[in-house]
Amino acid sequence: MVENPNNIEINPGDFAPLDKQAGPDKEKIAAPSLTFGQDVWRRLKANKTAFVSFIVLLLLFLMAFGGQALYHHDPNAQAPKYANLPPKIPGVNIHGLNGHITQSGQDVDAYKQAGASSSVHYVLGTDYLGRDLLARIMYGTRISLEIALIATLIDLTIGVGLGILSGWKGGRVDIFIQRIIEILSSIPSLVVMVLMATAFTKTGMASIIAALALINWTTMARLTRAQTLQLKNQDFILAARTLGESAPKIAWKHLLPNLSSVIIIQTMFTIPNAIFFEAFLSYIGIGISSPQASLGTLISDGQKNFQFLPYQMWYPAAVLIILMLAFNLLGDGLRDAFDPKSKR
Amino acid sequence: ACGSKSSSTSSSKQTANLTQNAELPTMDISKSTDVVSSNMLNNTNEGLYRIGKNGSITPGIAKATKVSNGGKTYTFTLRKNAKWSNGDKVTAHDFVYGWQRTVNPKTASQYAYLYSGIKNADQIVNGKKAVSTLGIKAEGDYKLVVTLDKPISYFKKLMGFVNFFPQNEKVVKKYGSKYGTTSSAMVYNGPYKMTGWTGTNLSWTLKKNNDYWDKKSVKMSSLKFQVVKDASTGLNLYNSNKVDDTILSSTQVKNYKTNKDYKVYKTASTFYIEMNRNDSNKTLAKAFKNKKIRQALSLAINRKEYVSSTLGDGSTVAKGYVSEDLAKNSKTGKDFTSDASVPSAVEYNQAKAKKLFKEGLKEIGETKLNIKLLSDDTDAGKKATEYIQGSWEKLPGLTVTNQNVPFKTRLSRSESGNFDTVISAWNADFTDPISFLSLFTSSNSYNNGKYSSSEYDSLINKANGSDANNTTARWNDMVKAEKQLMNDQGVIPIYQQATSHLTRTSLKGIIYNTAGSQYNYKYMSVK
Amino acid sequence: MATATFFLMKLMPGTPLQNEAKLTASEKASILAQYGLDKPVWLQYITYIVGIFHGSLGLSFQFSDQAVSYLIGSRMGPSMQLGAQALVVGVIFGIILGAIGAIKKDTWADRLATILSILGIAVPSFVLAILFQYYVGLKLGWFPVAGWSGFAYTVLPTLALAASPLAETARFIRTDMVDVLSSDYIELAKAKGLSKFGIVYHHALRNSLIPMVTLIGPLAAALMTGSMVVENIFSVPGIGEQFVKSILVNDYPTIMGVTIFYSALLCVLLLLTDIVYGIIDPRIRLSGNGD
Amino acid sequence: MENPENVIEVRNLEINFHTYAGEVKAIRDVSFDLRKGETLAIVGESGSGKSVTTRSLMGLLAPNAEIKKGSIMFHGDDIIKKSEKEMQHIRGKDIAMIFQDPMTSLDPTMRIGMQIAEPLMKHKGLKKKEAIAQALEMLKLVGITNPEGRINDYPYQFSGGMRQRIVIAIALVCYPEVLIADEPTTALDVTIQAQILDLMKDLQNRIDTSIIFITHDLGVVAGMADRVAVMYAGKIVEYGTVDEIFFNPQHPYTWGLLNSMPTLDTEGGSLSAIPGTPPDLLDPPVGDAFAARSDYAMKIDTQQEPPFFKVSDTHYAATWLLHPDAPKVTPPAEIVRRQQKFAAMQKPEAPIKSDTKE
Amino acid sequence: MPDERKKILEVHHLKQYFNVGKKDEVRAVDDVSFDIYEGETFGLVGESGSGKTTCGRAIIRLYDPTDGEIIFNGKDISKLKGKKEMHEFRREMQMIFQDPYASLNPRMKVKDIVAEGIDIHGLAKDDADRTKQVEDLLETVGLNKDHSSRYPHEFSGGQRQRIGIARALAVEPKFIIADEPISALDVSIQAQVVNLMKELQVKQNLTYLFIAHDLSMVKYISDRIGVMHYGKILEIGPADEVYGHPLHDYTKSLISAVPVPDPEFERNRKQVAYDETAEMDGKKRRMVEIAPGHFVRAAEDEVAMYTQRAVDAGLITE
Ligand SMILES: Nc1ncnc2c1ncn2[C@@H]1O[C@H](COP(=O)(O)OP(=O)(O)OP(=O)(O)O)[C@@H](O)[C@H]1O
Ligand SMILES: Nc1ncnc2c1ncn2[C@@H]1O[C@H](COP(=O)(O)OP(=O)(O)OP(=O)(O)O)[C@@H](O)[C@H]1O
Ligand SMILES: [Mg+2]
Ligand SMILES: [Mg+2]
Repeated sequence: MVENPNNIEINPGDFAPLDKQAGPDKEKIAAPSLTFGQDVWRRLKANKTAFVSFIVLLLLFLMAFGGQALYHHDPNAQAPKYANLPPKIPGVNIHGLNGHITQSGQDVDAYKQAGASSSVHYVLGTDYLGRDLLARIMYGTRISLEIALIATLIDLTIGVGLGILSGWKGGRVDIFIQRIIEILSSIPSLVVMVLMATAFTKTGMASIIAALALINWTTMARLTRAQTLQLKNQDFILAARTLGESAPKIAWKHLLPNLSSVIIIQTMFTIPNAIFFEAFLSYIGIGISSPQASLGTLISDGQKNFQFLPYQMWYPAAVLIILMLAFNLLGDGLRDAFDPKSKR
Repeated sequence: ACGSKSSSTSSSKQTANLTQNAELPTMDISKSTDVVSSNMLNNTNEGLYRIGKNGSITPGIAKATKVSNGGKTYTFTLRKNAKWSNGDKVTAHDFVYGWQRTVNPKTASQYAYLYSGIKNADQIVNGKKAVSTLGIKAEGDYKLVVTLDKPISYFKKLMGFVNFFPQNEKVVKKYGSKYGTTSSAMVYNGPYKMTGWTGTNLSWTLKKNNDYWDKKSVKMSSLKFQVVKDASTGLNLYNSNKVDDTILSSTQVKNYKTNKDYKVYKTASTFYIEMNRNDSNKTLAKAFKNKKIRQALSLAINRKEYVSSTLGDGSTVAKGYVSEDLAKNSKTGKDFTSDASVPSAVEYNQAKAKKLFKEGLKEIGETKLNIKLLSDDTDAGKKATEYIQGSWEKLPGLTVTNQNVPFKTRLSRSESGNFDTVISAWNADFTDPISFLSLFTSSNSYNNGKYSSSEYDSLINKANGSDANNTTARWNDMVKAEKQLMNDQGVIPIYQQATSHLTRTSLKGIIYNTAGSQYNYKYMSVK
Repeated sequence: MATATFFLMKLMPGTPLQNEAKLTASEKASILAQYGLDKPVWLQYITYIVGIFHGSLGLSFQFSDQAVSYLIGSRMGPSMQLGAQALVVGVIFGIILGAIGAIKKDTWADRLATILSILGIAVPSFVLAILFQYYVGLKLGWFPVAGWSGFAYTVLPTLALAASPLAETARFIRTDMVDVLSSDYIELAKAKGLSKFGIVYHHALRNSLIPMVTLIGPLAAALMTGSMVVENIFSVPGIGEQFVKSILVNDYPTIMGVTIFYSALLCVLLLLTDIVYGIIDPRIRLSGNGD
Repeated sequence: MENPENVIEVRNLEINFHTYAGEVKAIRDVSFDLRKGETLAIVGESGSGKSVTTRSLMGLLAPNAEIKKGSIMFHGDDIIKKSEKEMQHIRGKDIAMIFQDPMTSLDPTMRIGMQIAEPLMKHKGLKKKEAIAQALEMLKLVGITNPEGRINDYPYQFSGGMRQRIVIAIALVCYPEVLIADEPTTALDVTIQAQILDLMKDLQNRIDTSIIFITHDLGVVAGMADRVAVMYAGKIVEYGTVDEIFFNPQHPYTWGLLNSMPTLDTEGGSLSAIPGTPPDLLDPPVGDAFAARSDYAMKIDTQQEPPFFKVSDTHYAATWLLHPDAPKVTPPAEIVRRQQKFAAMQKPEAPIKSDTKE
Repeated sequence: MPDERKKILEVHHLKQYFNVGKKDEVRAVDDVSFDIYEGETFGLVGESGSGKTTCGRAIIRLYDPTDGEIIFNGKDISKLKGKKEMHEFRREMQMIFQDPYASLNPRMKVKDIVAEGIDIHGLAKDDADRTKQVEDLLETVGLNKDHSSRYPHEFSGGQRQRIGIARALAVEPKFIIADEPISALDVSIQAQVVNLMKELQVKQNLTYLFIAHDLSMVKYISDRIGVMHYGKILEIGPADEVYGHPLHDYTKSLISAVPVPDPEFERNRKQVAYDETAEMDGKKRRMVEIAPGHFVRAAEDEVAMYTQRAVDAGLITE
């Protein structure tokens, strides 16, 4: 607290009135201009777990959809002679990766046993028909992801559409849609899925996707409805209405962009959910049919031999678990990143 | 870790823990269709005979049997000391009642067709005649007369089949629709009686039946059963000494093949491929009528490799269409399959296959074939289609599409001829080759591929008719028929099913047969 | 609901014939008549719906002469016990894990709790069950490998089942509690000088736990899913295990019955949680309808 | 303690927040005292640092806050140096706080009796029963009608005004020496606001606490405060007794504030706004932070931070306008009017010329 | 005197109920009548929940009124038919919102927010024209064109409120409903917005319905004031009269509670209590013109009392 500021050096002219034009801008905004997307991206990058998950997912997608370009092995090529060979990576001599396996309590060289020449090696081993497990895992991941993505896309469309409709229209439309959702969600989702999958005489991607989509949209619809109800009375929506904007336009220009965070976050949870359910269906025997493979069928095939050929379950299971972890963690991260409360 | 707690292997106790891989759906003799219920019924009840080792006929309720009227009349004298577990005596009336109940259309027994050949049975099943007209009569309490429409050479064997067991009318009436739905709503006249089955649960016990006429032969005091559907669970249970027997899956087999507990139980069940000669796809119909193509398809399959590396559950390469260990030549003691062997029909020779396929294609004027391979969506079905697809596609000009559908869809599609090729399986109901062979007569409704050979038809006719009472001639008829079918490559046999078990070596005296009532625990003991 | 199931089932290639491969057409017909399957579909439907109101769900195809309602009744016990145990274990540990995550937000403890809880969702229950059975049951020999005769037998299946409710609860509690912890009344509680524990115990936990009640329904539904494989693997005579089997053998009266049973159960649970929620949340207890 | 009258002495407080965009210099060298029994009002624009200042007294800063410098002496102890445990003993007992929004500051799931009793149980070690009994007394004191009947009610059963009374009851239940009220009436209607303010004054008289009252409503300040501190951009720019601030303001920002509020007598057209927006504290301007918006800005304002110039023993202002070399300026008309009134009020004593310094 | 001017808006017996027929029926606006003259500012004050917002929204047809007439420019807009009429009406009447944070779509750029009305009503010839109009509008409200490509969250409250005003102005309305446009703003910023609104009123000949609960500001900006309580208007009159000589007890109480930035005044302030049960005695009440242009909601037997008050206050001479 300076009572007598004599120690401050004053220069002549200091007390001249300030030229307003040259002076500091009084409407200046100091922070850099960030779009919403940039802002989210920045906060996502700051969240290490979520960011790592994002990278992991990126890699998994690359592996699933582009892996074949690097690893030219037909996932369906059989070599029954080489059935159930454990992983063997040339030059690595760790049990589990050197082609050795414990059989009847003894460590044996499975490759030698199968009469494979020294040039034969499968990085992740083979399955019961001697198919390359790595190729199959890449292929299975792709199928799993395709199923999940398509199903999610469908329930995104249905869920968001009906959610907005329900929330925006209110009244009877709302009640009707809510009833449908209630009924659908009062049946355990797996049961519906099982019913759907069995009702289609031929099990396959289409029926699984249909079953997944039928079930999952309710969550999405509920979330978008709740959010729409909130947004509907927000001043900026009212403003658009007073300007004479039509309902579909409002939905498109105002609701959707503001719903996007909810939708994206929910998608991050729907996708792994779909993958998981697909795996589940495959496990109980009504999943994808051969020779197509999904992570679920691979795990379910693998678990039968878990005690003796643990790698057959571990590797696809690991991919599944990593996928699920990554999606969930990314979802969590995005939720934080989108959350206005966690601003800054 | 649990070794010390082992409850079963101690010899003093005479108990064992066994597993089944499916639920017990019923204890109703008329309604039993599956392996589990037939095993349980076979050990808790008894018919006129009991099937012993190697399908032999051992004494049951019948003390003496007289065959007359050219093999069309059987007169059974029943033992007087046979009792039901509720104290009632087992009488001829129980047989009459039981049989009539089974053929009665109201009962809707799914095995009533086995009665075919017994007088009026077919008409009764189809509701055309009264139940009372069935060719079975009780003459007093201990004499039973059965009349047949035509001689049935394997009739005595049938009598060991559970659907021909007697039923206690009093008990059936007492429980009404609940009869046979729990262990207590049932009465037993066999070596054991069942307790602890609620009708839907997954475990129960067979206890020694003290009312059994031959109870002195029964050593075991109790057999505990537990349903374990998952093979790994079963193995874990076995390894933790909780059970004394478990069914192994293929990888498990690989690891336990050398174990002293390892046992293979063959089943009279053959897996084979049928080719649709009436295919709606005319090209394929033509192709399947071409013997070279059929042979090529057969030769292209490396059955040995499939059975050992892919399937690996103890199943064996099919020797032919009729399964091994089903029937033996009564003179030479040789198996039917070796008498009727046609090695070329089940051999693997890729070069020859390619050559024949090429020739065959040329003969029908095609260069390419696109075949759909149908099977069910079970594990075995999937493995088989995947493997065969792989093998067949090595034939130049052949592409294969797999179709794995639910079991019942597969059945209806094969029946309606809606397939190109289908992997089928047939289980014998009783231990006689005819159980297999009658399938491929031209008129048989299960001849899905429409194999048609007048020679084959007449051989089967002879075996069922004129040669029915002549064991040797009948045998030769059947051998010839099998050879005919195989030489024509009418179907492509792949493998004979078997199940691999781990069974404690201390369990002795379990009698196993490949068909019919497979397990007989009457003489079982723990050492 | 029943309607939807019924017609879906009609699309399935299911008949009660176990031995279909060996029956002639007329034999089949007479057996189908036994099950009333010879009648037109609409008549079957009416019969079925009328039956439901009389508590009858028809006869099982797989178990001859066994009423589906009896089947469900006798299989209910183990499933309920497992479900309840798993729910209790899952919810309690989930709450602990979630609370730790929220309180220690953005620390290693939080991350660990998060990863653990997501693992509960990420690892399929069948994988978990197999691992438990093999390692804990067989290798360590701590608990019976499979079967159903006494409490010890319930431990492993309960744990395998509990993973998913644990995970869901933990995530729910964490998110909710983070919200609660940043609310004004927690600020006020801090300003009162309450200790961290006091704040969490007296204010945060209660406010997070109340909405937790609404999660019970979905959790129970998830448990039903899990029970199907877990019961199968551990040979537990429960409904879930039976359901899977029924699907595989196309026993559609049972499939329908179990579906209806599950749905009814879920409805009852949802209703119950609604009521309980009304009772324990003071905000809606008296006003009748919350805002 | 420089002055035994002072309950709290804040010296040279500097607080920064770490954010993605950099350091937010929220509090920049703030010093003030709180005397026993007085009400100190802190006014200022949104974001000027009022809340941060007071929260630092409670030791309740956000985790990303960093106290760069300074001390907060409470009875001779530096609060900044206290551990969390020690702070817990001070909070609610010696220093209590009321928050802005009565609708959300009560735990919705706890009976209000218990919420009031909590601090008693914590700080006075009372049994639940005794604490509830005292809580009941407190409820009476804050003017809840039928307190016996309402002590077991939940917050949602009360109106906003009632809730704020309950919040006040919670704050005062331990008879704290210092009560910090962060905009306690902003969310309330004027009529309710008047009631709450009366209540606070009344209670202050009875239990003799010092109050730090935060608001940006100058009307409320006029009614409540003994002394006023005006904050701008993380600094106190002027402080003095309530009369000095309202009738003899010296800082152009204070002028602007007073000038932009219509009063009963304001005639149409004479309302004048402060142009522009407050500076971003991420990058506080050099010199006088208000310069950019001030009509009286001088060159030095953009170069050097103005020190505090003494106006009277109780009145200081940080503006170069008070420098002896600075040109004399005429404040806006409204301010001139106020200053005239002030002069009239000071008549009996020797008039103090506002623009002189010692 | 006032009758010579043109009435731009007449509200007759407006009723706006929510959840009609249900247990939780809310009579947010219950039989409200008032007129607004062209070019004036009509202030609506009242405590929270008294129905001010609802009244404003019913007038701009965000709600469908339960009952009553709203005549705008001679047309009963509560009975507007067809898209076209509605579209036209939407240009003439606009709204400024209370919460500067909620009233701008956070996912849109400022230029698109401002141009929304231009786009809807097709007011721009081409893109360049649109840009120019937006920049002009921004300048009108004291922002510069650099701001047009930023997002709302980057602005301070006052700036956002000015963007909201620019948006409303874009369609060149005649009538603007301002629902507490300043109550979320800082005191110093409030003045900016109020000044801007006054300035625009003169320049563009706007009429305002100005809703607020801050009485001093309402008095400052309004020509006439209506005082609302429990969905009803209790008193209407010229701003100075209502403020200086309130006739209704509620108005008196309200005004006595307003804090004034004058310590001396505050020290002597006496708050007048209001007994709201007096309103609920079930008597039939209507708006009675006690003094010229000064209405009070009164029962027949209360008219004399109010007239006496007016006489005492010197509003009329007996
Ligand atoms: N946790 C935080 N992280 C970053 N910046 C913060 C944080 N808390 C406060 N600030 C910043 O510190 C400055 C002062 O905030 P403070 O809350 O004290 O303002 P205030 O005067 O109380 O405003 P109001 O009147 O709006 O309550 C603001 O610029 C604000 O953005
Ligand atoms: N959509 C609605 N449904 C039901 N009730 C409503 C609705 N909108 C408003 N209300 C109720 O109508 C009454 C009047 O509300 P309104 O928002 O008009 O008050 P206000 O005077 O604007 O208050 P404030 O000053 O708080 O903005 C309130 O009791 C409110 O709860
Ligand atoms: Mg603040
Ligand atoms: Mg309002």
